[in-house]
Amino acid sequence: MERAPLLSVTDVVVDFKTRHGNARVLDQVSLAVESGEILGIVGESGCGKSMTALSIMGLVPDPPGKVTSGSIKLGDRELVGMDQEGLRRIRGKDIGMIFQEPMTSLNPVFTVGEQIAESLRQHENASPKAAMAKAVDMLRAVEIPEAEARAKAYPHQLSGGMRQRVMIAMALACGPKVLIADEPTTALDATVQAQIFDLLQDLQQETGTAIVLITHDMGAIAELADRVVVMYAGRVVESGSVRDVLSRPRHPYTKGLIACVPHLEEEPGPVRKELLEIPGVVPALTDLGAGCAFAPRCGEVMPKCRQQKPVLTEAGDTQCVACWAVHEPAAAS
Amino acid sequence: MTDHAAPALKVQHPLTEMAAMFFQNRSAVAGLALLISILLFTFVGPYLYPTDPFEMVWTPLSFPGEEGFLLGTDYLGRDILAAMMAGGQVSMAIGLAAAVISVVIGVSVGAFAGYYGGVVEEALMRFTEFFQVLPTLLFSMVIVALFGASLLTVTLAIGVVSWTAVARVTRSEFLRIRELEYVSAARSGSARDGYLIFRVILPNALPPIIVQANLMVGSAILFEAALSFLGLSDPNIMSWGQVIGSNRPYILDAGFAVAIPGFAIFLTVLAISLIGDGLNDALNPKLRQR
Amino acid sequence: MSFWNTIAKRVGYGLLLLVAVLVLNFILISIAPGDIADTIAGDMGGADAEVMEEIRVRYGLDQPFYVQLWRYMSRVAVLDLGYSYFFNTPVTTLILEKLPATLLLVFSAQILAVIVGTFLGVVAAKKPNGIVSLTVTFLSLFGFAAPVFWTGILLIILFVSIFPLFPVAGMIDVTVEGGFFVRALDVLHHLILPMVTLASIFLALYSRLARASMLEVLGADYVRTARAKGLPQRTVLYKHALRNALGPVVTVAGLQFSAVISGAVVVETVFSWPGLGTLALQSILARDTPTIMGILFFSSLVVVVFNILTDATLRLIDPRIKTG
Amino acid sequence: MTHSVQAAPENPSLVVRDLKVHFGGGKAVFSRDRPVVHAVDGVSFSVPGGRTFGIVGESGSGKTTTALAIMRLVPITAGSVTLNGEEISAYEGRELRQSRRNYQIVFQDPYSSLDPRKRAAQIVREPLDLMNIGNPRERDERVSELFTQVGLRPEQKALFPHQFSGGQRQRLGLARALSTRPGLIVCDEPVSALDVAIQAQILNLMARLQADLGLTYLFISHDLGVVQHICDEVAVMYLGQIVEQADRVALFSEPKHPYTKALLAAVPSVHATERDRRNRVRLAGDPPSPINLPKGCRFASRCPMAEERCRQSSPPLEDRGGGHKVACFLA
Repeated sequence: MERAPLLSVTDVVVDFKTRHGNARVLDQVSLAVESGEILGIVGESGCGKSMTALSIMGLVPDPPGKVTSGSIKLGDRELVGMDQEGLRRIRGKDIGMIFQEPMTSLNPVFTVGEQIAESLRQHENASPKAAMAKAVDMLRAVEIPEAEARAKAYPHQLSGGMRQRVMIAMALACGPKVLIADEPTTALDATVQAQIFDLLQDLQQETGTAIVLITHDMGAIAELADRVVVMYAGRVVESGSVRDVLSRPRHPYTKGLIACVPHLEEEPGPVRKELLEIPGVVPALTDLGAGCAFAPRCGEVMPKCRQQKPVLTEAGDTQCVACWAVHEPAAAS
Repeated sequence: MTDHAAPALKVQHPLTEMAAMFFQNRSAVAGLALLISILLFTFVGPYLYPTDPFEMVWTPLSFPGEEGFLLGTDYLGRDILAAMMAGGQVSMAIGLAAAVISVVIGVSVGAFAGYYGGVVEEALMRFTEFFQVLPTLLFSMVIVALFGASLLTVTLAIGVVSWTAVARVTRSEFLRIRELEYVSAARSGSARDGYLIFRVILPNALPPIIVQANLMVGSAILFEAALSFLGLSDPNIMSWGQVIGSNRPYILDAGFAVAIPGFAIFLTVLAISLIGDGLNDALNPKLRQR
Repeated sequence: MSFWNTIAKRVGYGLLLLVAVLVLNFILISIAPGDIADTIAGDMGGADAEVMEEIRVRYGLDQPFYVQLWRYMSRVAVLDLGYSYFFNTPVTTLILEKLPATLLLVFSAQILAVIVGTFLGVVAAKKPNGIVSLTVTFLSLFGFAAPVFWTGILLIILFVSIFPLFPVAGMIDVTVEGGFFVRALDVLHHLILPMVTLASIFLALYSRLARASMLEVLGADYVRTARAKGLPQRTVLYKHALRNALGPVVTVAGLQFSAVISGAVVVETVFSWPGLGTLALQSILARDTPTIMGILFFSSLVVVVFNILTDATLRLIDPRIKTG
Repeated sequence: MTHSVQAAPENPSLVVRDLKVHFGGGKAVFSRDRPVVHAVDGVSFSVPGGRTFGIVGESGSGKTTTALAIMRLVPITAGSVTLNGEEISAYEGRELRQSRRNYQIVFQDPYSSLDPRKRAAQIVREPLDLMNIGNPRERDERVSELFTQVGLRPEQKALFPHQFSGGQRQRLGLARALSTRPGLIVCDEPVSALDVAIQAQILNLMARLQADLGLTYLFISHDLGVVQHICDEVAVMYLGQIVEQADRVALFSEPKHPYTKALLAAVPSVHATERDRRNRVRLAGDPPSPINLPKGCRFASRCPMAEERCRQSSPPLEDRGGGHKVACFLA
């Protein structure tokens, strides 16, 4: 390892108390974000990808949730166990975040200009006037037409795409080192999604802000991310460069995730193929057994998979995989 | 094709689940126990303690405990304990009947407004707003004053002025549920309006209506008490409010004659609202999923 | 649609509601057993049929229903609500004399309940399982279950026999002399107990509502956004959350005005507060129909006015509300 | 296993002619006159029996309203819908209710589309009870048969919807739709709310059912990948109108309308890691509202190629050979 990454998450465990017992929503999650890169986190609903983001932000709802163990470092500052005041200074200043639902993520009773300016007043001690001027600049930066006028608009007067641009402007206002984008386009139409992706990529190139892109869409990962982390049932099952993971997925779950989606082809054949299925459903996080959480749905399952959790281990230049079938193929026979 | 993660095959009716939730709630169970005790006191009590509540039995306004009169006597020397039993029957009967009236009116108005929308909704909601503008107690005082203070007019007067809250709740539930896809699914399964209103939407709209109806019983009891307190009830019928109203001039000498029936009302309504809170939690799907 | 346009529309609509109240008044009088002639005859100690007929002609009772209704409405349009034989005064004069006392009581109790209730609700929502939260829950149960006259009477017993701090009856002390300020203080002194009694019911309702509304808002996405921006807890709570949580409280408070007036009738009776409620009870016991109907009309008018004010407040709180 | 596309029968099963659905309008007594929303504005197409016809579009395109209008779940303003020669858009009351056995719908949201107070078997049986099809014993048998067909276990019949997972609920929705043996199933985004792994299960099930039962599907979706996978013919809608329609091979390999091109280009693809994203057609802005429609081509305001005539008059949907229809002056 040449130098410490910008943001590193190491062996983070998050537990939630539920009526049905303890749910381990994150289990030994580790990942690193280098400055200037786009890291994708992909998985189905409930796999823990959003919870990873919240734990980085120090926003895991407590109670019922709790970061049980592990370490999250921004540069050399340890975020796990940091007091609320310290975390507050980092949130919005060093780490910005945008969310899935632009419709509900903006406060309906304040103008969008005010909501952006507020951050600047908070973190940079800007005067109200200077903050508002910077807010209008930010609206321009995210390519909102008539920024002056739009700054005075309330969220309900803007379209979904515009609101997501406002969220981006807000998150980037204080020049954060990392931007976490949690399913930023899931609620938007395809053409608007493309606009937002272009915008994120442009801004990333201009400012050098690292982006953590959380999504369920492998296509989005392919188009935007440099590296990808695949999560299943609260654990990282595979990680590596996007090119390697997409062209040579090693974990059976990653393979399934890529193959079960009907990808848009430019030259579709005249024959309709049957899609590959991952049988069954995601297990409840309250009763994960001792073995690999994917074992009940896995086509390559071995006896060992049901007894012991596989550890994330290097498998190729950039790839790491947590799968016994990859690390100990001999055991299969 | 098989499904590996089959859910537990325990067939639990939603109602059973709700009952379980309700009985896990300690304050709700306490409320239920309290209400049952009060019902036993008022309806079974008179058989164990057969004293005529209208008969003068001892010196007026004697303190509780004197001469074996556990709760003392009122300004006419009548036994307050007997009055509490007899009065409770009337208070609760009026409360229940008035609540039924207001729920029937409120659910009908709200359901039709919410289901049909458009002009029907507009007309019904204007009608509801009209009743919201009339100060409820004043309006029922007027009705009682004009048509006489019989048990029937008092009950009707309370029922007729208090249905608007039920109508609002019912309408907003109908507006929400009628947009859900299972209603469209039933319609494309060739259901008629009546089936959709009564068999599809109403059962799903019931939880908040039940909670509201439960509160209606409590507020109807309070309402009757207020009318009686003001002297607008049938003097020949004993009710808790009536005991308070008739003893009011003597509060400074014999506060107990007012405090005791007031406390009875308080306990009853408290029991009802504890049950209401429990029902609310048990019927609220958001809480149940946790 | 602009703010003022909408308000103007609400006012127009309020007038329509008041006309409807008048029609209802009139219908009630018409279908109730007995008429003015009977009442007057009763006051005179009985009259023969001829005199009764004369009275009926004099008061237009022999006219068809719609003519009577029209006459009634056109008189009300110039604020002529008839003449009270019981008080020997025009009804409008009678009501206007008593109205300020009731308005003072209703408005101060409502304001007290909304402010204290919201405050308690917010504090309770900060710690949903804390001691304040428990108190709010307890208060709201007590406030709903305790009959308002019982609360009032308990307070009277308390303040007469144990802590004689506040006067328990009336609105002014005739022995107090002095300028406007001194007399105003005297009224406030008298106001405290009735106001607190009346506010107690609604305080319970609003604190519970504010707590629930705050808890819901605190789970909203935009509150998460505010936290993600690194705003301090108090900004998140009192700026982002409270402003949104106020909406439901103000809405319900607006709907409660007719209930507050109803409560005021009882409270005025308990504390001998010289307002519309006391007047209403007197006129009902005396079967003074013109006064009763006048009070019903005026109190509806007050509710309509307060509803419009509530509507305006809501619009200022939440920019999303466009049309009624 | 693969399903080859079946040969189209002679007669089209579903024929939609100049369908219009306008909402709002009219006068409200105390509030302002509501503006007219042109949700669906002159849509025509036909679907051969046993085939799948897809409609794609973004929010506000009118694709779902088209589906609901065909299902007679929203009032039709103008136009006709004919199913196997019966003009179902002309039916009312009893006739309409009886005709419903021939066309059924599967909804998007597996949570709100099942009545939470009814048991699974009751939900599937409901259309049979309401339309009085068969005697009670036959209905029970039919329910058992349907459970097997959609891959649910018989002992699950007594469960309530909340006891099923999202994918299983969608299977229940399919069973309900199939209960009256309809020829046409309207599928309104049936897999959009499901996780990708479950999507594949449901799509495969739908394909199998179509092959076994000869069903005709009208498939509504915003997901071009899914549409390409399952549909034989596809129409692209924009602001209430069809802008392009062709068989699946032609539409995806040779899109002609600028909107279709932009829509295809907007989909992020795993196959395009090296593709230069900058050279693709990008649309600016959001679709205009269906309330104040422009007088010319509805797409003109966002179209990178728009000319003066596009803003003046509206291009008709014309056949450009081989059934490939486009509504554009410039294509």
